Amino acid sequence: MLRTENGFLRRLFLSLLRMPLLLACVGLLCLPVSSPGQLEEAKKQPPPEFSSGYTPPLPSTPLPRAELFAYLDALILLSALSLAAYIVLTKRSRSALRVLTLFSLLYFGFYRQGCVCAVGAIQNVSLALFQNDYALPFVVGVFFLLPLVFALFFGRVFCSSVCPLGTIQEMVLLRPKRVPLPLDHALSLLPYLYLGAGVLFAATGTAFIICQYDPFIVFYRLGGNPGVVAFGAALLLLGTFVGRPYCRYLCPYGVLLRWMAPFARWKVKITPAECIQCHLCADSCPYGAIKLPTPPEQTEDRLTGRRRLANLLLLLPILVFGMAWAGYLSSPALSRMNRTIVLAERVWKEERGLVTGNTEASQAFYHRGGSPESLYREASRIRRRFDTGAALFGGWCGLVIGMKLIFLSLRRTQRDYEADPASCLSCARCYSSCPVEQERLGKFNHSGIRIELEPRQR
Amino acid sequence: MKLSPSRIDTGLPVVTALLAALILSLWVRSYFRTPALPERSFGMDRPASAPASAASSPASAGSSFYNASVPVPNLPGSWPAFRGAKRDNVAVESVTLAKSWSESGPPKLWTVAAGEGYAAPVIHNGRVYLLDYDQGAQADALRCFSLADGAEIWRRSYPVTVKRNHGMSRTVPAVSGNYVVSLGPKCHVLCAEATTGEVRWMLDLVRDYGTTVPEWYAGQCPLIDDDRVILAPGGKSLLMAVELTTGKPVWQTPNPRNWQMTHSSILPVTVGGVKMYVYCGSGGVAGVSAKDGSLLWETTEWTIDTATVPTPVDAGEGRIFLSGGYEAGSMMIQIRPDGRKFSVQTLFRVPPAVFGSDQQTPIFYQGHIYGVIPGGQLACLDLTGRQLWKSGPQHRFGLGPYLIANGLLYLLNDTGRLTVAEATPAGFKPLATAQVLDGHECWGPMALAGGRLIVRDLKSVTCLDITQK
Amino acid sequence: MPQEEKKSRRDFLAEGVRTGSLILASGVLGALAIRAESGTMVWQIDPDRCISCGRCATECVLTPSAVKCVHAYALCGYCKLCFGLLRDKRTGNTTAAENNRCPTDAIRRTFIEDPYYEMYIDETLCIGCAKCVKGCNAFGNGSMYLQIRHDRCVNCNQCAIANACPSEAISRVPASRPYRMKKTIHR
Amino acid sequence: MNPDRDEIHSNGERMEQWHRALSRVAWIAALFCLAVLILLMANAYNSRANDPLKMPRLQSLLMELNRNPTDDALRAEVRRLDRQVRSAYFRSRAFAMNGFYLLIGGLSVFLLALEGMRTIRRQLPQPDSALAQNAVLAAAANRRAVIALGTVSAGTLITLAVMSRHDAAVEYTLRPEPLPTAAASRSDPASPLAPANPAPGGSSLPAPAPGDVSSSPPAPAPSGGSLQAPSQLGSTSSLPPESPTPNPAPPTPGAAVKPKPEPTPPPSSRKVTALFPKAWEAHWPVFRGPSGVGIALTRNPPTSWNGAQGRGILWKTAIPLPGMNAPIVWGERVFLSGADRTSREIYCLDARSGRILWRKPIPVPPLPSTFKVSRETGYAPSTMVTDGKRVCAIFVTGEIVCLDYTGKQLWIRSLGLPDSLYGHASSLMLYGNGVIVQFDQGSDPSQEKSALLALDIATGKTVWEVKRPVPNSWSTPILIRAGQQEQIITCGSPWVIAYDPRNGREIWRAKCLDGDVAPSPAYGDRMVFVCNVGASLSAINPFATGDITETGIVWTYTENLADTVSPISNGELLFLISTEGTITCLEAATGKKVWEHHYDTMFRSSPILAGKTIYLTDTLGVTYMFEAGRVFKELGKAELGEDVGATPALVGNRLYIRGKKNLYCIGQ
Repeated sequence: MLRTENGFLRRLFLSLLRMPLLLACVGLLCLPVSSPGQLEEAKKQPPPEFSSGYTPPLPSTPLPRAELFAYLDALILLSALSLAAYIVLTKRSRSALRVLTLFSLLYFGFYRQGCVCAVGAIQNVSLALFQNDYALPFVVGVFFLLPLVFALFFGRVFCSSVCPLGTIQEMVLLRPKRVPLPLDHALSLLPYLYLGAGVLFAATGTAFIICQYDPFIVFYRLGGNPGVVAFGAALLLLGTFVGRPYCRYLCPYGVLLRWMAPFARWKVKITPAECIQCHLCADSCPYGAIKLPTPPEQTEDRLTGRRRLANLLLLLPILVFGMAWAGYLSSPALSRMNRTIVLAERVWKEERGLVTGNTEASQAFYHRGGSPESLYREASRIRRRFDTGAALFGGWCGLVIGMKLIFLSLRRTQRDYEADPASCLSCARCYSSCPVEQERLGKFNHSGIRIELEPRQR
Repeated sequence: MKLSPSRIDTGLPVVTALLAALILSLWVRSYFRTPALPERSFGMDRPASAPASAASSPASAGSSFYNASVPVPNLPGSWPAFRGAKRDNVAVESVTLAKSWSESGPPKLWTVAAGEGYAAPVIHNGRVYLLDYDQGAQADALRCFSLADGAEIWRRSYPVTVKRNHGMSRTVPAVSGNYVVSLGPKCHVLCAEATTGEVRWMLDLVRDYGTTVPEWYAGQCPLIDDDRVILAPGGKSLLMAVELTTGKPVWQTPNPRNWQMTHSSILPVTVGGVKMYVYCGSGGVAGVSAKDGSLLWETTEWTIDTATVPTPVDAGEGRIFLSGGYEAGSMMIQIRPDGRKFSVQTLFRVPPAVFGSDQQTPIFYQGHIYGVIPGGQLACLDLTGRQLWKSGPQHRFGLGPYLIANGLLYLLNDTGRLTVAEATPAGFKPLATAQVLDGHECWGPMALAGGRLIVRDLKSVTCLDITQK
Repeated sequence: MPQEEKKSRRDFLAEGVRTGSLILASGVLGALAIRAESGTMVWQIDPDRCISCGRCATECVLTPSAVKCVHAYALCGYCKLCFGLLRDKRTGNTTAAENNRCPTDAIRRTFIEDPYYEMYIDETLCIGCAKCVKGCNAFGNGSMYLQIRHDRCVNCNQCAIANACPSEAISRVPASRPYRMKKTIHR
Repeated sequence: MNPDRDEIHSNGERMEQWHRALSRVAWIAALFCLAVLILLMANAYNSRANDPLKMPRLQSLLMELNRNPTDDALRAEVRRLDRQVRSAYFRSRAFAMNGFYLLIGGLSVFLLALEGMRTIRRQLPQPDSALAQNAVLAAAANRRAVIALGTVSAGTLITLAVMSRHDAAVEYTLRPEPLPTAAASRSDPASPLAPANPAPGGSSLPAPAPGDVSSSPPAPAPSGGSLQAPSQLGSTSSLPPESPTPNPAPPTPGAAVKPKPEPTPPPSSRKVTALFPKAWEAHWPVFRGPSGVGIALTRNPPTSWNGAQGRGILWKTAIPLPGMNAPIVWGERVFLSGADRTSREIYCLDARSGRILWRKPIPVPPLPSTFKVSRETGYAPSTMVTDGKRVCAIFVTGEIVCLDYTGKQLWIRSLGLPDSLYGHASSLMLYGNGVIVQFDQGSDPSQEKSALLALDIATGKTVWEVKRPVPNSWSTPILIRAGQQEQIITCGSPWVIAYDPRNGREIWRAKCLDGDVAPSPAYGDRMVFVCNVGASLSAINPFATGDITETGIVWTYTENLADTVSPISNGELLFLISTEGTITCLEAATGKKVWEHHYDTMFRSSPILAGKTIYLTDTLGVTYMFEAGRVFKELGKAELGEDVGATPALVGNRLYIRGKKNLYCIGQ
């Protein structure tokens, strides 16, 4: 996948050329090599001679959480998702959803300490896809897959009340403010870029950046990196007036859900019946997910629009390949996130006297008797992966930006107030703003004006 | 019952506020009420009753073995004591030593099994002497082998209980004329006939001179100087000389500061025409007159908390080079005659990264000091305390022994790989290397006589032929 | 009824996408999960790689760290002068505060028989700083070493200590074998 | 007054009261949270001074104390400070934890109060009229914003790109394959590492003419006569399962496996096959079955039993004296030996009933008190051999004895007390009329104590004997046929040596083992596999002569090596079993790891392959059955209920397992 056919043939050719050399290397490697490890071994004392009948105790080995509980988690996830789908789509009750949100916050958040979550599972899946020595744990696969499957049928019900990252933000949303639309569109690119980077670094076995910079897990665990704590606190403060900033502008898993949700069999509908165009719901969504009807008059002629679209379509491949090239060129810098690369470069420099002294890592490397040659080989292998990966990442960035521009130039017509299934988080807030819904619930009292609508404060 | 409205909007906040204040105060109070942890002191981990030191009289209850049928070869060369005849670990061999070996290394002449430990042999008149510990019989055993084939000529043992504590035996006997003197792990001094193993005399330093057996048992190698045996018992006397023939004390140096016995051995050195014995005790370094044992000088600048193992090195012209492990590094002191006494001056002190030695005693050779420093690399130091070179991370020797013969450095590493290198301040120049022992902890010093190099690992002693064929 | 037709076409398309993605996703994940030992993975330290740098005490998301010192008694030399317990620079060989290496007094020793002492590690006090490990490795048998204790570890998807470890000593191991105990067979 | 209105009024009033109350509660909760937060921060700040890992004051006091070790006041101060630091540390930890919980509680109250306030003062939706704006202008603004962010991200990438190439350290990747000794080995044809020119016929391995043994380095001339080849060779079609091996995969750089030096596979006639007479196929006459590598020829082996419940157990017979040797079977007779310090015995059992047909004490002189064997070896560790008429046994003390099937002693001879660390434990092998004894002893190979002997099974006379340059070992040799060349493969430290079984002439040797060697070799398709802990698992190409250390080792593998258990191969795959319980499946051709599985137990007895199932018994007597395939699949597990140290025998549809005390026959 990452290994190109061309590179493979070249290496095969080179290895054929070097056959005599390889033979020599094999011979060399067979010679006994005394490594510091063996010296360490030599220092060990034989056991003491006890005469008092003393027998050494065994060190205790407390076991990790039993695997059974992991399956239980998966089961609870399934139930929570089903319940959320039922509440959002059938019961249409915001208060019931809040109870579920609270449960998820307590269970997946505080009790299970936010791990394993579907968001981080993206990286486990990428790692398992690209590194043969990592096997995807079954339950992680389930956590990754289930919300996506539910999104395919019921929309983003996972976001509504199950995701531990979402629920904590849901809790702190006090006075939602509307994010200016241009800013919203620009920022909504970030999750795509974050997803690309997350997959790149996971697939190269470098880091799980999505988990590393998970801003809310520090609250569930009551501790963590101070920088991340500050980031999380800032996001929560922001979240008191901007609805779910992480979910909307960072969450990489949201991207996948965004792709699934439009195909959902059952979607969130603001009104239970016919839209009466009362536009009462227009401002009810704190997440900007309600699409408004297209205004009837258009000030731009069709030709200008089409020309722009054509230009953008032409620009797209240029953007993709240009960014891919930039990505490829920046792969050395990106690859320095990988510890093996950093170590290899350090050792390389140390061996050539370009730097003085050792780092702790290079010292540890010498201590365990590592061979620089094999380290370079390993680092080169990772670098080749990074070259391909970074090019793909750059291309992906270009594609995302280009596609976003194209979508913004498409002319769509819409008549009703509808929830955009891709960005709707199924929070059920809009329901109570709809008079048709109120009528369905029997809350219109024709004898007097008594409308109980979802409270709003300004 | 309905709550009165006026009570709700004041009552609820007041109750909440009171509750909050209560919780806050309880929480803050908990900080000041947490009991402090107990102070760390000692004594709790001591044995309930100190083990009664078995004041045995080993000389009476010894056993011996003498096999007169073993031919004693007439082989040249002698390595009569710890660090050789001149106690400098430098040998001048009349034979040519090989500078390169075949793949299998220098030929092995013989191997004999020994009790666990690091005790090394001495060589004299075709015989090899070793103070071994016989685990089966629970006894110290002074053994004599033929240098030609390792056949055991005699053995003299006396019962001592020693439990494995980083090996059991660790001292080198001394041989002079027809006497061989050994110091056992629990500070028993034995003097025996060199040819037959007949006991001449025995001393129990713990019983007779108040010695405290050091941690991991005694490591001091006795010194024979003419007709005297010089010992450093610590305890009642810092140093003492006894007659080689009888074991009767000749002089004893008082030990007012109660310095304890260390693993270090005594260095004879002559400064300003005065012969003296230099010893690293637990509390410092002292020099005593060889004539009457009077204290000539002392310094408390050099102490190592855990264990002082390397012996002082005579670096010529009144310079004494001290080194040690456990982060001690090295120190050079200068002894000068100062009236009837001597003055001590520190010339330099270097950290272990520059020079230090955990276990083996460094070698002073042609104006430079060679030794394996912590981390296992061989290093060369000049007399100003400057490190000239290190052998590099590829060449590590651990805690193994080393000696110099005919300008060649022989280094044994922990796992029994022998390396020969040039002893030159110009740099580390390895010539050949070979695995000569299979065991581990090859820490016992080596002995070399007539091109026969005796090396040992934890459980066996092997004789190698390192001559040029 | 073009409107209706369009709608049903869209529904059909959605149905197709749903089925397709379901099959694809379950296929890929099934293939990934079918590999041997695809059970839960947990983090563990390889004691042979550990250089006792002390980051385990500070980098773990938990305070105190989930890493504790484990004592392999079968490897221990039972030294009285235990360098895991006592400082290099001491004034005497007692276990009092000025000689004790452990910053939290987590190591205790009990007398067994002359000359052997047993070292015991109180995990409620241990903070995983590796000071004793360093001492035991430098001068002793290396019977003390760090392990991630799974009664404390929250098993982060990405271990923060693994990220910070300079010797790459921390890696995922199957939860069925959650420790990397030092070999205790003397050869 | 309208009571209804009044009620509404008072209702509204009450709501207002509640609103006020909640607002105040929210304020209080906020203040509470603030107070907790401030205290927590103060605690965090304060505890930095009491970090037990950083105690500058204590450190300086300690240094001072080291300078003045007699200063008792200083000592007391150190102790006091140490106690203070530790106490403060644990106190502030507890304080912080409680504080976090209080903070969460306070926040919950705050949020609940706000929620309550919001519920009381509901408001009508107030849609923003500004929303309906010009769609075209809006889209343009959106595009501009997206372009801005796109520019930023592209700029970041380009900055990274510009930065990253200006660094010398990336150079190491410009040479994908390091060339360590290129110049040296090319320019110096005399160097031992310089490879020989590829021989014609596709093989690049140096292949001196057969018979040119004298030119190969140390090939000690065997003494004595020669053995006759077995009259009729067993058909090798059934073992090992042959698979059309595809071209071996090209080497992947960075893998733990060394690349195969031969890019083209050898001609298909170059196969390694088993070497044994056809008559052996229905029996189990030597250690690890007719082939000597643990491959059973049976088609329907037992798959489930339970020793404690007696399920599936045909019979169980107590064996009077202990022994670690495995049973051997010929027809309806089962033979094994037992011994303790004073006596040695050979037993013949009836395979149908388990009855001991005869037991023959072997007269031996008393042992010198210095002679010791390890408990795990015992006094009868070596498995016997039989040729259908006679049985031979060797004991740990070096006595080798031959009996006929009635128990009559035909001959006995002693090879001398072996100088062996754990006692002689290598099992016997049989080639034609020759009993092959790998008698390795001594710790120093230069003493030339070790030897390989062939004894005439009829008389006990030495047919040939060859000295071996290895110290004591405990591995049993195997017999193979490499192409047309018959070979005895022996493992020692460090040499693996192949001998001609007819005359003991050395064929090839390779230096690839180390330590105390106990596992036997295995073979598969085109290679011989040897391993030991401390060295590596090496695949050796046996189609060669001379010292092939540098040319004949095709690949090596170094993880989870075996120190007792012999590896087993079905030709395509190789299974490596470590004592500690890890089973590794490797591709035989390339040495690539296919899978690895760990059992939490210890293995000492060697595996048996029957059909596609590998039988592996652990020291507790549990036999694990798993598939010899590319995916680990456990096929079953059966308990014997008794500790087991010996390798089982599997012949016909019966499995014989020797427990610590009893011999079990398992079958239908």
